[in-house]
Amino acid sequence: MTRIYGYMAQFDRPESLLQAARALRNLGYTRLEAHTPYPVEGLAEVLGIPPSRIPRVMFAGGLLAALGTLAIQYYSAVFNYPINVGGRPDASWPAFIPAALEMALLGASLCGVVAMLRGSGLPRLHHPVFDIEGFDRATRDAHFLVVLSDDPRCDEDSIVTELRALNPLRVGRVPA
Amino acid sequence: MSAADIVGSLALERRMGRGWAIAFAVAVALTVLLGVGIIVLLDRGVGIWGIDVPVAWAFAIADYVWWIAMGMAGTFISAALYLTRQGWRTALNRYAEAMTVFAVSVSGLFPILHLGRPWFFYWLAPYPNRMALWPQWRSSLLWDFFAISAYLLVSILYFYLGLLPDLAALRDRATTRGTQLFYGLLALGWRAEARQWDRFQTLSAMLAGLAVPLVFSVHSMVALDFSEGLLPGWHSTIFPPFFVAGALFSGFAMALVLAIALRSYFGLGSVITGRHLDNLAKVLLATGLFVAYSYVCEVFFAFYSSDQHEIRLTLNRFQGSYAWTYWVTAFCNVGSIQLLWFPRMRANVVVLLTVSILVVFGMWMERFMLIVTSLYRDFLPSSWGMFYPTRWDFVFLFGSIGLFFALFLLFLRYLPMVSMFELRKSSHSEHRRP
Amino acid sequence: MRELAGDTSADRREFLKLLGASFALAGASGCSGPPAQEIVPWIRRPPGVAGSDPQFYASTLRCGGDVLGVRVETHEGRPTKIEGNPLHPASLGATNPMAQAAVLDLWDPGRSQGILRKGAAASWDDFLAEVNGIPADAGGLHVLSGRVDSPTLAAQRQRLLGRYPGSHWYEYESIDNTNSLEGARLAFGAPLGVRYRMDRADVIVSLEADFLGSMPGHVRYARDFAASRQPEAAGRVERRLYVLEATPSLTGVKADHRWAMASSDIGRFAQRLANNETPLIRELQAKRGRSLILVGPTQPPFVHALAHVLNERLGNAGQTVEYFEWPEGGSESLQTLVTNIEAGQVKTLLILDGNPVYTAPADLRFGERLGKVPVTIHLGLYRDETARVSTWHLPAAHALETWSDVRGYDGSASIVQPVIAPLYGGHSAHEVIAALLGPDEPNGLDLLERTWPNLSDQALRRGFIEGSAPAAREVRVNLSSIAVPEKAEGLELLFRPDATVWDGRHATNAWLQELPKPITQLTWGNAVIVSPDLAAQHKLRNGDHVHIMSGSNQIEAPIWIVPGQARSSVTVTLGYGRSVEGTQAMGQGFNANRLRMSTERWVTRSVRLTPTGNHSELASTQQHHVMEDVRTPQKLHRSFYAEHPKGEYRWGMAIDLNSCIGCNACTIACQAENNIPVVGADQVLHGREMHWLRVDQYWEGTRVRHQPVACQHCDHAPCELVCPVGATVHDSEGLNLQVYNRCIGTRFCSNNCPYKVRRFNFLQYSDLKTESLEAQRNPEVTVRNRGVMEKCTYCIQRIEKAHITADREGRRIQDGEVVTACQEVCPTRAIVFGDTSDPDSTVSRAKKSERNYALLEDLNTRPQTTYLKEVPNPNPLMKDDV
Amino acid sequence: MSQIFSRRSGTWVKLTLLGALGFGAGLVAIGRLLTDEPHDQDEAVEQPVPFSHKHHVGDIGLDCRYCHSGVETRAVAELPPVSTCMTCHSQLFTDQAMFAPLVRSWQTGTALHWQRVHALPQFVYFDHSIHIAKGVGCVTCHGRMDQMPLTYRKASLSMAWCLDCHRSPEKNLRPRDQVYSMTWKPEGDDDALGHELLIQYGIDKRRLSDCSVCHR
Repeated sequence: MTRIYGYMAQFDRPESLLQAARALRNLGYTRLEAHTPYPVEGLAEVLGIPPSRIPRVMFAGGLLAALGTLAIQYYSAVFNYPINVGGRPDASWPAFIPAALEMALLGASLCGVVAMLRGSGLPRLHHPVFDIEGFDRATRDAHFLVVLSDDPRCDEDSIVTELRALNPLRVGRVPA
Repeated sequence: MSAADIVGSLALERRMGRGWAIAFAVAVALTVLLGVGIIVLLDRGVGIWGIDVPVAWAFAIADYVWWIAMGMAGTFISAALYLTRQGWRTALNRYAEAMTVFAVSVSGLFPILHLGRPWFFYWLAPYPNRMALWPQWRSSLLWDFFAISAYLLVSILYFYLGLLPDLAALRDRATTRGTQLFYGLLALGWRAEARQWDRFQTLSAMLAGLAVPLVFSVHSMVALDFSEGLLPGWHSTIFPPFFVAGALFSGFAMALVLAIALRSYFGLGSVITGRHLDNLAKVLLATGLFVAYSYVCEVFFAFYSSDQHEIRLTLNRFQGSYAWTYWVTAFCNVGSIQLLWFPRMRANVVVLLTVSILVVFGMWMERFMLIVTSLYRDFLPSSWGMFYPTRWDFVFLFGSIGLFFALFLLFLRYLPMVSMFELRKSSHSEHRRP
Repeated sequence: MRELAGDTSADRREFLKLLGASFALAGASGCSGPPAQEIVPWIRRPPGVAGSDPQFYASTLRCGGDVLGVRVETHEGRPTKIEGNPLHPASLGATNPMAQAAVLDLWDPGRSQGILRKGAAASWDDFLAEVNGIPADAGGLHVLSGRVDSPTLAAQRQRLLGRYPGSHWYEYESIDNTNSLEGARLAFGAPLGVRYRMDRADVIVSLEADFLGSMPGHVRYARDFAASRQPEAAGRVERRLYVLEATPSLTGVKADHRWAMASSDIGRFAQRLANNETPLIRELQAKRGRSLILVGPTQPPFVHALAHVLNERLGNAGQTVEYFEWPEGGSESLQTLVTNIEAGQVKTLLILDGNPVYTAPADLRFGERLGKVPVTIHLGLYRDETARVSTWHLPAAHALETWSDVRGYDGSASIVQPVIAPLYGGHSAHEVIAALLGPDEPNGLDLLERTWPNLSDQALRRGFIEGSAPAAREVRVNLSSIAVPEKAEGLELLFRPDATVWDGRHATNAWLQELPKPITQLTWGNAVIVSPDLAAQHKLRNGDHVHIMSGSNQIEAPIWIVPGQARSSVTVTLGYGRSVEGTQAMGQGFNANRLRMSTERWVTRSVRLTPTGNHSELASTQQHHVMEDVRTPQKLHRSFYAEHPKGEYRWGMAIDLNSCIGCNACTIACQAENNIPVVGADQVLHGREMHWLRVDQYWEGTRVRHQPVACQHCDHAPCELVCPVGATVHDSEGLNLQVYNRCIGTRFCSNNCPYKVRRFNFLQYSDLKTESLEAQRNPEVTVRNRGVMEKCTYCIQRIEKAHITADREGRRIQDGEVVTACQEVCPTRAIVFGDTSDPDSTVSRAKKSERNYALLEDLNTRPQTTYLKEVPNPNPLMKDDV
Repeated sequence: MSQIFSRRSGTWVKLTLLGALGFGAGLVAIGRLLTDEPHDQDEAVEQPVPFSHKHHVGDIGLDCRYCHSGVETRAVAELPPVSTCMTCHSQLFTDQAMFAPLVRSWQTGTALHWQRVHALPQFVYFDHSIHIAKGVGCVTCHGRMDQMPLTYRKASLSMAWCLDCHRSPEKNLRPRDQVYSMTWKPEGDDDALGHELLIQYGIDKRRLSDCSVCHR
């Protein structure tokens, strides 16, 4: 018998998907995943997705970039090769700020993007959910709720009936 | 068929029509011209332009500032409007961001080609080298180098990130293997997961928050390229805000031009509505007034400073050999926009188009005026001189315009010109309303 | 002063075999990586040639009507730079633009490189065969030369006339001192030479005498003149200069009083002066024996005679003016030659180093008359107008390639010593004459020793023969009545030597072509100089074309408006409109000789001037010649920044505007020293000239204030701040450096330089292809390529040389040990350079003067170059118009 | 909907990106190669006559100045004229094949064309005499010439290399009488002697890293 990624139920509207998700959570399911054409408010909380660490990562990245740039400038202009430029001091702090600022913004953004991709498991070109029949509509008007098979509460026989109880459009199993 | 699907099929079926074909042909022709220009430039040197001593900067720098300025509006529109939760942003942000990316890329060409020895441009970057040398950190040109690089990267990321869900959507609707692979690779395997949506939204918010200060800082750096100099007319503390205002001004003008073009050509009246144009026009007026205010400030400061050189320069801008550039600038950037006070004018597409084209042109003229009038007469009368453009100056100006539109037309053809998922979201929430 | 090594040219000729290889690969550039370099050592090192170190040879050059003793710097046998010979009476270590440019003439690849017979290549032996065929007694041999100022050539002339009975020798100079000699003949009955003592003259009245710019001896005169007017000089007496002239000259614009007056009216003024009819005479009488009236060669003989009368009456004769016998006289005139040609007597005409077809007055129609001579032999540096119509053309050897001698303005003789073997197989006039005189006529040094039997090695090193100047003669004026012509109406047309190309002989020299001409600041061409009034009357702008009609002749030419030009005078300069293929002279300017009459060689009365409606842009390096309203407060703000640690020395420069006469010699000296490329007329029109040092001029009434401006080496340099790669930075000795190999060419530094002294290689200006130009360049200075900025470096190569020498010997650099090229060339010693951290150095003392100020001081750039204000000494009782 | 990409597609993408990266690096390397010196460091240079410093300096013990006569007084140390070689080689080994070019040059008076081993770009001005005068040994830059059968370049001659010594010359200073020694080693703490000599020679360290010292 083939390994199972999970069991999906398709809904027509985000509201009904939201209700279904809530119901499953009440039933004690923890490993849920939803696929919707556009973000649905509150869904993340219902599914118990931990809040993102992206902001912290970006702050760290920005700070690091800024300090790094300042360090390079200070080292090169004061220690490594101090040169008299227009009679200005070697450590011309005000002149060092702009580059540092720009690099801070760049660093933050880069870290943010990386964090976002890592946090949302991208890039990943091949994924079981793509095998779901009609999944291509997930980016248009279809709303899918998936109970992952590794959910401790998940049980081969009962899950399908429990999903049916949420009166979705369809119910199906998703091979891994 | 929903608005989103219309946009989607535009990208997928690619029936762009004859108008697009002609425009693209023209754009490509101009791009080729630019290519020829670049080859000749590298072969013979920047001397093919009209620049000289004292006017060692002219067209190329004006072009550069002009383009980077237009590159400001896109990010600003989508970021600022996003932060202020402006619903009408949806219709604009995608093509505006595209405009940004292409404008910045084009502008990036000029500072490099403008060098006497372009092949050494990388000396501006700090990297370990066998000369044991470093960049000179006190030069505003260096700050600008960092600013442009940062801004180009961030705006590309910002643009691409916003595209992800739509790329996935196109992937899912694609019928041929080729398009599936193309969009599939770009979509990175986006599954529209709740988790992905959550991370996606957090990052969008964060980037939007960064983009606004970035826009301001980047164009302030551009302004410092001039105001770090001690030339009368350049050495002025109001340059950064003045330049930022000018950037948004020309940016919004360009956005308006494109909006009107897309709307009428692709029949997107339902997406880019009259309300959008009206709002854009209001912003245009607002930024325009700020620019006008800075013009006044410049003159005021010149006389208030009682600095001989500043006063002479200001009078010279009014009456000197290049006075006409000043008055053309004033007419385009201050005069023409006064029409926008009247709702009826804002509702009139022809008027809007004319005004915004005038502004786009006027802002180029402003940069030319600022650069040349300050240079051609500085301190010692003995070294005063004139600037006369050569045909190559125009080749690079129009060539760059061609390159920009070539890129933009390709974008229209292969990518959704309006954010599809946001359209869906908003249409859904509209359904919910009684 | 560095020793002048004297040795014979034989060793250097030996060396030249190796020349080609040693720099065959020099100057390769671009990103394709350096090529493999070769070292080509000697077979045997010739005596006196000291490897890589530069060597200096004393020689003498004829340039711009003057004769200057020079010191030729050679690197590995290649002459690269010319400096004045400090021991030489006419130069005292200074030079003029033409002397500076001579080294470029030497290496000019456009020089004639082979003997031609009827345009076909021939050999020296062919030529010998030809001249041996000349019958000794037929009297058909005629020689036309320039002014014979070489005792050796004069001696050869005598021998030639002896060997060929009935032969004739003619002299023609387009720009000569015939009028002055004739004036002397009028006054004293003998054609005497005149020399002046500027150092003794308190009051000078110059009647169109440009003794600072173009008169023979002008370099020496300028030195004495400036020295005597030093405001700081001890025991100084009030000096004053009055100038009357039609067209502004360097002397005129420097005068305390300058009166613009038609050239043909000056004679009558001289007469009124002689008749005590002008207030001026009182001041002259007050300064009895210490005043001086001098007259330019462009004035007719009677004016010279009147001046002699006045000078004698004022007791100046023997004091401020001396008369002496000119030994080398005795040739016939060009007119005589023409009559002889018409008479069909001339069978063979030998033209020695001249270009009469171009320079001869129009009415002589010399070109076509030459056709009537069966055999014409032309000796010249170029295949010029004359060469092309001659049967024979022999490439001449350059002055730096020949042995000869020459008399200076004061009659003293100096040695012309070769510093390199003839590059293009040229021959000197002496050698050609020797060929005619037969085998027993010596050549080279032997020939000289025949003229100067006990010529010492010392004299060779010194470069001139002491005590060879003719003694001043006691003379008394015996003057019958003088016929003063009536005042003529209408416009007069004046012919003047060009400030840079002279009578056209320097027109092939790119440096001189691109050197801005004083007063007009024009390059690469000449123009019709008109007064603002005349221009206004005809509604003419600079560059508008006019027809000038004189008798039946007419030319079309662009005009240039010059303040201080006499209203009824129109001036054209000679030397342009040349046609010498493959040289810089081609197609520049117009030929003024086409209007010149043998009877009126300096001024033509009643010419007509009519606008043609055409226009052409003239390449002037300065558009604005007035200070406008630029009056900035001269105050220094306190600096926010801590002083940077100072090095052992602190280099600085002071330029005395009181001494500067605006001759532009510094500009071209800098060009020669620092391998500065020429860019050509169209690039100059674009404002892209490369001169590191320019001489600005601002008109004040009819006078000009000169201001040499090069990099000011600011302590707080605006250029340095804005360079993103640190290509222009400071060194610990206060120099503002330009590191070419680091420059990427943003040009922000140029924009940000308030003095606009930075120059950018917009295109590939340095000629890396022509090998001979490669050989001319100063090996101590980097050759800049396309895309990099450059500027004055205070001749850092000379500073470094001194530094290394001093450091090697473990001592400090002495004051005056470092001499910049501009300082060395300056005839008036207006430029001083040195260590400003040493309070006793010359430059520090100069900067202590209360005349000292910094340019645009209020910008707080803190320049190391400062200026000493000019203080003219106008007569309170005089107005500026007669 | 079926999978567009196989399970392994991720790997393929990674490989492609890696390849692109490698390609870029390759281009840079090629560019670097193009702008490189004609002769590599530590690579013996082909000469018209296979001159051996090892033999002349190491075995015979000739002084450097015997041939390089300019080194104490001039910028360039100079190659000797052929006549110098002939002081010995008019007698010694004249018959050997490898001397043919030398003998020919001497007889016919045609110059020998040696390949430059230490080539500097035209914008760099190096002066031997000052380095000798300030006690920088030959070995410091040229290496053990007495052990070089064929001459090659020991130093990279990169600006960084020059600066390394110009910033702290004391590391490479020696007593004047030891400048030409191939074997001299400072006994004990070398820096101490270096600083001592620095003062003794009156070296102004401030200006040693000024651009103007080498570039004009």
